[in-house]
Amino acid sequence: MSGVPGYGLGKGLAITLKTLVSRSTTQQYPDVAPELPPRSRGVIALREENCTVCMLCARECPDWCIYIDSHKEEVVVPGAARPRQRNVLDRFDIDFSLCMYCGICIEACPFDALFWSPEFEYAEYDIRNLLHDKDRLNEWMATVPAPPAHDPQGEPSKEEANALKKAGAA
Amino acid sequence: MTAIDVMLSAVGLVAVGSALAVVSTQHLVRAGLWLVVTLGAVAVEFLLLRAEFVAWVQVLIYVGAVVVLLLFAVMLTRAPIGRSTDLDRPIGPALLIGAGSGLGLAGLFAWVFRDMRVNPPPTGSAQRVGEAIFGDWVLPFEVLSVLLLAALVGAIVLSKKDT
Amino acid sequence: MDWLELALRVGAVTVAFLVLPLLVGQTEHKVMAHMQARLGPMYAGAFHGWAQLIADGVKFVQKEDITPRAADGPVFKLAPGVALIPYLLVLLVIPLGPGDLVGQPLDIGLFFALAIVGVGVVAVLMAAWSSANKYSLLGGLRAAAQLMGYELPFVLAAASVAMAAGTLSLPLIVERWEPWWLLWQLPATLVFFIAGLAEIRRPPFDMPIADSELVFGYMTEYTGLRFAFFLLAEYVGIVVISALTATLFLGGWHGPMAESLGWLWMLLKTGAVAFLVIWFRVAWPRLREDQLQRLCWLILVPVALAQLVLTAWVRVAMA
Amino acid sequence: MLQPVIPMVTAALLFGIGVFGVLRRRNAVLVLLCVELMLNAVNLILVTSDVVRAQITGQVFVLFVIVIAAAEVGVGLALVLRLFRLRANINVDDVELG
Repeated sequence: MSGVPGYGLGKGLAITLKTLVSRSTTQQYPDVAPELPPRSRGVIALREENCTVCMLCARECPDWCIYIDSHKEEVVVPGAARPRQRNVLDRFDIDFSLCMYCGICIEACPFDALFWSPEFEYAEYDIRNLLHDKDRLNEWMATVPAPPAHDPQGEPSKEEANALKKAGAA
Repeated sequence: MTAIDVMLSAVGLVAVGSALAVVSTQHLVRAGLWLVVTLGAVAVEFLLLRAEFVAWVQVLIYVGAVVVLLLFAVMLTRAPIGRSTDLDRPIGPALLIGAGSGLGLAGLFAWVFRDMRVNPPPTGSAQRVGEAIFGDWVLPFEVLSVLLLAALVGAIVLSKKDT
Repeated sequence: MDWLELALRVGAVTVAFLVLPLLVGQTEHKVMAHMQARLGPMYAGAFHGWAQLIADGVKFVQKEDITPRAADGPVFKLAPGVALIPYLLVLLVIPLGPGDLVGQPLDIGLFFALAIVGVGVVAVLMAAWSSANKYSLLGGLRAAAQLMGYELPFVLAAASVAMAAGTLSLPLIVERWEPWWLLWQLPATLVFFIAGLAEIRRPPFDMPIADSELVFGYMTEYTGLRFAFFLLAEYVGIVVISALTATLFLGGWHGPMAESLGWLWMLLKTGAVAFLVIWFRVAWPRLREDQLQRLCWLILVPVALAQLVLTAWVRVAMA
Repeated sequence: MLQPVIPMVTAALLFGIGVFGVLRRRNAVLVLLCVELMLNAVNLILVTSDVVRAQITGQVFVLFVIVIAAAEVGVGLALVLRLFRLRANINVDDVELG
């Protein structure tokens, strides 16, 4: 069939005509919110209460775009022998002009303080304004979706398995 | 002077003026562009003289093909933008002969036709021209086609690369 | 009264000259977008971006008018005007409907149209040479070679239909047109349309401006209003070629109720051909320069000549 | 009514300018341009004499002249391009004859 002269030309016309009469799939973004896939990597949100200033995220960050300052504070716990010390977060900034959205900081965080948020509308007119502080990062916590449910067919987690084993032994 | 006379004079002035520009400009390509103006003006003269068919042939062949070929050749042979210095010979002899022939002929025509007034012929001459060509002049027409063929072959031979 | 009528006709043609290209341009925006599974302009003028080209025009007017320092100023500035005016003149002689619904009836209107369309190449050469840009010059030389070549099948195909109708007047050609000519003049129709596409340098014949090779050909150095003039000339060119094809080969205003609706049929046929022009641009890739000349001299010219012979035979047989 | 003297004088002047140009210009393409000027002057005279004598023969000859001019330009430009390819120069003074 493709040996007929003009076959390719006719095919080109046919394809374009078919596309013309079928609905186009363009998303009208500013008017209609886009349907983002689950677990979209929009921006990194921070749950400040969970942060212990362990600095793992800042150290793991390949771009060195996380800036953390803190000081120590004494917490007097009634009934305790002596006051405890704890770290208090002063500054937690992420420079999104450097960030490459690798997500290593989120993987590295042992205390579930960092999350992926699908929020992406935070463009700025000046690149310096892309340095976001902990208050701003905290605001994005509201947009973080609930974690996906466990796969019902999947293996139980290690903790669950241990607990079951203990229960079985007892 | 009737209205058509005035128009003939005005267009004639344009033709002569742009022709002067053709022979005097130092810009190579602009000479060709001025020639377009001259040819267009002559075509308008043809229109005013009711030779419609010839006027449009003039536009089609001259402006559409001949001048384009000329400009093409000018550009292929390195036409600089701006003035060229080696376009002209000394002006003396050329001016003498050119002005002599031009003004002499002009004077002669002015003298011979000074009092003549004619009615413009009716328009719509394509049919009449066709009848004349394929009636009285069919043999020259055929010879012309042979000439065209010869020119075609000649041009191809000339522009072929040596092998 | 005579002057008033003349002014009215010229005014109507000018309006058509300004409106039809915009319609074609907008159609191209939308049709091309949908053929590529896009939506095209959606914002200007609120409803599906109908005012996009007006917005474009406003933008072009506001842009800086740049003449390169090395360019030949007067020629550079004149070229867009020279490109535009021939098409305006051609629109004058194209009949819109039966009777004298035509800008200016001319005895040899067809010849006039063909001659004037050929003038456009001068503007291309002017723009190409005066830009002082090698890409521009290359584009101009390509355009000159292309237009000189395609002028031949263009004129020959038009001559065939003129021979069939026995007249050079466009209104008379339409009047004498009969539906069976569609079949009999089909080769000439195709040759005329393809050569016309090449004449207005539309894809797949846009080598003179081939953006992947020559930046933007002879228009590379143009900005602002002058560039807009070139674009306008391109779209008026589409209108002119479509209207000429419709007039010569598709029967112009012929159709049901031609007496009252002739103008509508003419516009519809012109629009259909213009749609084809847009469609080809989307569907087909650009030809290579040597393929272009090959197509012209080895296919179109022989077909046009054969059609001429056929037309002559049929005319003689019918006489 | 029109005065044929106007186009006649115009044509004579065009012819003179053409002669001047042919003699003065050194560049081969410019010489061709000036030859076109002279041919056009002749065409104008032919058309005008048609008007004067109420005939059509002049226009027939104009058509012949235009066709011949096209052929002439075709061959002439082939010559010029050939010359340019050989010498990289289309100055007619520099062409050696013989």
